[in-house]
Amino acid sequence: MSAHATAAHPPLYAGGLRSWLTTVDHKRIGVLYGVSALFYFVVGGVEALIIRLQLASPTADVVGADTFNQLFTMHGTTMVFLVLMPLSAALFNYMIPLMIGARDVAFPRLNAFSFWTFFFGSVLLNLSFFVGDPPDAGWFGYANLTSKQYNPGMGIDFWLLSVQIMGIASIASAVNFTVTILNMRAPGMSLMRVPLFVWMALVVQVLMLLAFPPITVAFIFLMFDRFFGTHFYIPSAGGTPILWQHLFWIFGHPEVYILILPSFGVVSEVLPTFARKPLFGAPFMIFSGILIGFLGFGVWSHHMFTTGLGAVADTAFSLATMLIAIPTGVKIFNWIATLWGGHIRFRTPLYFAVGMVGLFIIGGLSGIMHASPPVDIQQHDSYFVVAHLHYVFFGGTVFGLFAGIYYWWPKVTGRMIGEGLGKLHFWLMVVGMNLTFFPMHFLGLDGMPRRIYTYATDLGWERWNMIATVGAFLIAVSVLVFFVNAARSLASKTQAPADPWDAATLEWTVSSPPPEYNFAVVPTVNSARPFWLHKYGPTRDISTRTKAQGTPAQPDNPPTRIDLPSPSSWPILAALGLALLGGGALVGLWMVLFGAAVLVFCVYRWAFQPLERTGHPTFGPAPSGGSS
Amino acid sequence: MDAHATTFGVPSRKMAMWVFIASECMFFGSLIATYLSYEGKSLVGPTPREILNIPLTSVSTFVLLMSSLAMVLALEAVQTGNRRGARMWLGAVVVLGGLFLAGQVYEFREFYHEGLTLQQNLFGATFFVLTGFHGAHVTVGVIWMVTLLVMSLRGQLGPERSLDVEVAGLYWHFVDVVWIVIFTVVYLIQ
Amino acid sequence: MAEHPTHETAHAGAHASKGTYWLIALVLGILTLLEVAVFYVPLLHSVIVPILLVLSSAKFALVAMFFMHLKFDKPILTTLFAGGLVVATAIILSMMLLFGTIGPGAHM
Amino acid sequence: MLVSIRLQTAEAVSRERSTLSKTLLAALLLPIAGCAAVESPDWRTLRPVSDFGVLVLDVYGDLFWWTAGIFVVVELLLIYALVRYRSRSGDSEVPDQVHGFTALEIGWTLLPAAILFFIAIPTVRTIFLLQGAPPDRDPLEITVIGHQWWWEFRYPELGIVTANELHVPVGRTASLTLTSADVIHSFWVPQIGGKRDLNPGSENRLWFTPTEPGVYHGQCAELCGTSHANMRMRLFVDDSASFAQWSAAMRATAAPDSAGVMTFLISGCAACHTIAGTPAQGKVGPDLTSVGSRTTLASSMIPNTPEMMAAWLRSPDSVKPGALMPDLNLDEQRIADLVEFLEGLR
Ligand code: HEA
Ligand code: HEA
Ligand code: HEC
Ligand code: CUA
Ligand SMILES: [Cu+2]
Repeated sequence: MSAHATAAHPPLYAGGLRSWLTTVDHKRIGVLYGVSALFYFVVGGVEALIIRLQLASPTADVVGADTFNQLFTMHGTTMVFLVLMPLSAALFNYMIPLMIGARDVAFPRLNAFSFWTFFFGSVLLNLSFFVGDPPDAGWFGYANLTSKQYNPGMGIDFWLLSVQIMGIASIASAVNFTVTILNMRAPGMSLMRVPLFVWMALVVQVLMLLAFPPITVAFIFLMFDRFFGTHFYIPSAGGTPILWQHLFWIFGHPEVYILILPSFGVVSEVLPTFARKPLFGAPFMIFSGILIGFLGFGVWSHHMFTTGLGAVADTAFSLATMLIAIPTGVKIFNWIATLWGGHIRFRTPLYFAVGMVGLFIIGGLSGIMHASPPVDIQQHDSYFVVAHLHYVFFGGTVFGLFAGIYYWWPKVTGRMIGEGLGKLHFWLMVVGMNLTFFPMHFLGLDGMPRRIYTYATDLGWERWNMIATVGAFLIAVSVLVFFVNAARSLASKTQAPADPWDAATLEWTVSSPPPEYNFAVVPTVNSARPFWLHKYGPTRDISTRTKAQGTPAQPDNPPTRIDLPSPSSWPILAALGLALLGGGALVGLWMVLFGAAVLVFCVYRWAFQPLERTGHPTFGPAPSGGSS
Repeated sequence: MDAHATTFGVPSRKMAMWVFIASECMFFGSLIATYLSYEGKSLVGPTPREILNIPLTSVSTFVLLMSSLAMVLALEAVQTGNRRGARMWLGAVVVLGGLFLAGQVYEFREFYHEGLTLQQNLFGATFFVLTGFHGAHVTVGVIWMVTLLVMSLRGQLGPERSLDVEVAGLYWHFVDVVWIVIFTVVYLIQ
Repeated sequence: MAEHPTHETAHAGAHASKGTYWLIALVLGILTLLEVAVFYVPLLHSVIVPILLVLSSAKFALVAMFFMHLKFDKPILTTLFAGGLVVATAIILSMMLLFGTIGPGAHM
Repeated sequence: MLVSIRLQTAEAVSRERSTLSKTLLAALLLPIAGCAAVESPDWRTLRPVSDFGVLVLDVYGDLFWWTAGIFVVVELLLIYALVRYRSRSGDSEVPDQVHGFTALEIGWTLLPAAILFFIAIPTVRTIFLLQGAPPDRDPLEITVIGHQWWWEFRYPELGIVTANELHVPVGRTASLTLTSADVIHSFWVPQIGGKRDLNPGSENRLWFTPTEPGVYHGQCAELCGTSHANMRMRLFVDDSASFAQWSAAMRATAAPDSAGVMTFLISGCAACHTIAGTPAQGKVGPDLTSVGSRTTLASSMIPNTPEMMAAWLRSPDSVKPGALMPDLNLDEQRIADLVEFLEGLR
């Protein structure tokens, strides 16, 4: 059937560079996000490897003190903003419209704008390497180390401007996806029928909407301090660097849930599919996700237990933090219950999903230790925190997102991906990551602070550091295995079926890869597992009391003409204008003004460009009459 | 695709504006939180009490409130196809918004002459950044309104485009609402 | 498509009449006058904060409900707005507590 | 067509004889095995030498056992489910479509809540203990000032100012007032207990009563710039007699040899350093009044030997990257004189 389909409509990814630059198709934008994120994963990973080489022994002299500070700052910033966020965005972009039965997102061109803004922001950040002055104050850049007085170079400016620009991209994309999820669902898809992945995505969008403005404000203050001589964070003029800590963590803690919830969502799709059961207690899963997001705004000062906020504040934030264990526990237990009684098929996506659950628990439990201020004042800013954050980021997010990558790989590429290499990837990664990050708990308990480029020889820290370094290279090997696997899959000729895992949700009712218009016929939904219901009937699905027969696979050809949004150059140009405006602050006022002019011009052109290519035929010869 | 009715029966652009406004609440919330956290912590003067000009700001507050009235009336006019009304009220929004901005420019200049600058003290920094970003929002709003006005003058703003005006209006009213808060918190509660 | 200007059911009846708008504007003006008045009456200075908060909340609510049509529009919009507003308010209050602007040790 | 795909997947499953679960078990036990391999870990934070550290360790102990217990139970449940419910060969049946079980779910909402209760109680109690008044009514007051990248210690009641090596008597509560001269630093001696930040523009407090004489490693824990890694310190817990001796020696500095003082002054050192009883009253660098009596130099980077001292004076930056003491381009003779002079300051 698929061979048929490819002949019938133009292949999804055909077209030259220009078609990628001007695309407004959510699927292609998803691919763009994914490729950028994987690229930066290697960049951030190589930075980490250099860090590990330097720390492998107390006498190592791979990089100097300043370079080391730049490396972990860039590593942290890269992994958070250039890897995990865009990787989640990749899955959101590609899958959400498919999973809710929509033909695209609510604002396709805004979507393209978000991607390019992110992309130019990420380029700006890494340009700092080329001018030889990367930021060096850590990924949370505590004031007043970032002030002109203590950090006169341009590194901090690169950092604050680029993260600021990427923040705008995140807010734009969050507006877009909030509206898409709320407002673009297929008929019959009530909120309680929305797949868990999409639900978690919705919570993430709301968190982004509410968490990015505070850090924007924090950056604005920093910018004013550095460029215009204000004293927001300068103690000698009555300001306090602690203001930065608050504003940063008001953003920063929700941010870590922004990074974990997509992975929770993936796991909640993968486990049911491979256990061949519905997700256990889906409503509980939804509410616990919302609760995690909501509570996430009330715990920020748990990063500041050594700051000296006083016993009352410490108590309040400690208790609030502990509460988060409850909804998170619900998730863990419901996942186990989903597996319970299933017929579990051990395919690569399941490996990664199970790995995520097993490893995230470790990170979550060390988080609970941090939540207790008396304990945390020992662990804070030590390698114990580094262990915690990598168990939740790597064990939690990276494993979860890899589960998603393997799970949806056939859908996105139209090719199956090797099981053997996939499992090898998994095992190398599990062993490598435990070898790397578990010993860091020991180092932290032994008093090793984080962010040190060297340590004295008589402290006894070299053994565990060496082991961690070996582990890091094992992770690198596992990543290489993944790339080999991916390349082999892309080179292979066998077409993946539309529904390789016998799954339950709408994205599997369309061909692999999906046609440009996603759904030939807008589906009607009457269950949380519409496709499953169609395949196995209502008797097996006790949640559905209707007699309806679910949502069938899509026909190959649309019965009617479908209008799609036309490609446009204005989003990418507007994003370029925005980047010039922001980055221009490093060059001169004229550059800022030029960027602003480009931005305004493009926004006007964009606003007055008709959205749809009228009467674009989806069949037959490729479209030629698109405007732009 | 065009036939695709939205799930909530709300046009997506309108919902998007509300979502954006929710985000803006946090933006201004953070600025206001900082202003209040630093209140009274300046090491040197001028202080708010010495410098804030209540009569002037009361007038510009009133101006901004009335611009909101003009805004709903403009929307009303567009929806009912009343072209003349649309032009008149959109024009009024532009004029009132411009007046507000002029008031702010005047105020900033006065303060500057009285020694309150961004760099002078924490009050100056927090005050100018908070009200300045509000002013920037008003400026964007005025530009948007001018655009609508031009469209209207060119006869492109029929009832079928009333959503354009409604969304712009939401933005405008929100900026007004933020000013209500700033006026109270910064100017009246000192 | 959503970016397409639609004029279907969405805002049929989703607003008040012109007269109401004028009335609301009048009330807003009066409330502003009251606020300024309160500011200048020394007698009220001990209770100025609560009074002003009530008055400005009233203004806020009037604009949101009538000019922004929340009163007549779909509840989802109110929910979205309220979400941002509630979190923002909570953050403002917590910051004021943490910095000692209000609460024990306040020097206001 | 659909049916055939379904069959295909079922076949694939039946062919699969996964070893995931078994190996997973091994992998998850790896960390535990790792712990066990280190016979009775003697990591610094687990070997406190102060009342403060013991209070902290008590809570850590509570938390460790709770979380270890949760870890084992939950991971075992996970592994059990994987092993028990793996799909078997030839199985093409669809399992029972269980959607949930509310009572159970409420149960595992309440259970963690109950556990948290037991974690929260010692936590809150200890927060207030640690941040309350010091147990000793007459603690030894010490002011700690962080500098990029060294520590200044002042004993107001004893009239002592020193750097990088903190002396406290065993058994007497030390009450620290912490602040910073430039950026944020964080005071941390792992065996004493938790850290506390040194914030510019405000003061923090930290008290502890050392219980065991000895020398303990400490280090700045908040990123503070280039040589953050090198901002170390040594904490000397002295028995009462040697503390008395030390503080007496620190106060009774003999008048320094005047030729040495001259060299010191003409070399430009006085712009930054203080030597009590001389015109050198600089405040930028460490007080050198008794520098000869320190065991280490440059915040515990190098041992205090004449050779190392000379190396430091020759090029501070190559001993400590970014050091804020400039290279004064001294000739070897000058350096030798200065070393001799400084080492004599006791
Ligand atoms: C994906 C990201 C992510 C996630 C999900 C979490 C989750 C949690 N984090 Fe973590 N955290 C980070 C990323 C994350 N964190 C990062 C990056 C830092 C460091 C930043 C920096 O300094 O650079 C950090 C730092 C950090 C600190 C500050 C440490 C310090 O610097 O001193 C604290 C303190 O409370 C903390 C706590 C928690 C808690 C309580 C959770 C909870 O959400 C965990 C809840 C989960 C569980 C508890 C496990 C499952 C539950 C059960 C099996 C039920 C039963 C359990 C109990 C009854 C306990 N984290
Ligand atoms: C968000 C996700 C994330 C991820 C995935 C990682 C992944 C890794 N991290 Fe990172 N890390 C952070 C987030 C993350 N980290 C953050 C936020 C900080 C705090 C920063 C700060 O203090 O400001 C931090 C800090 C941090 C430190 C502490 C630095 C310090 O305090 O001094 C260390 C030290 O070992 C470390 C190591 C690693 C390693 C070895 C990996 C590995 O898992 C990386 C694996 C990936 C690869 C190895 C890429 C694969 C490469 C190839 C396939 C190419 C092979 C090519 C060659 C070998 C040339 N990280
Ligand atoms: C511009 C300021 C400056 C000048 C001039 C200067 N120093 Fe220093 N000195 C410092 C600073 C700052 C440190 C702390 C460096 C560190 O540990 O990071 C220091 C540290 C030292 C130390 C180590 C102290 C300890 O307790 O570890 C010695 C010894 C010393 N200086 C001697 C000298 C001599 C001798 C001269 C003159 C030839 C001199 N200094 C000139 C700033 C200065
Ligand atoms: Cu001082 Cu780090
Ligand atoms: Cu946190």
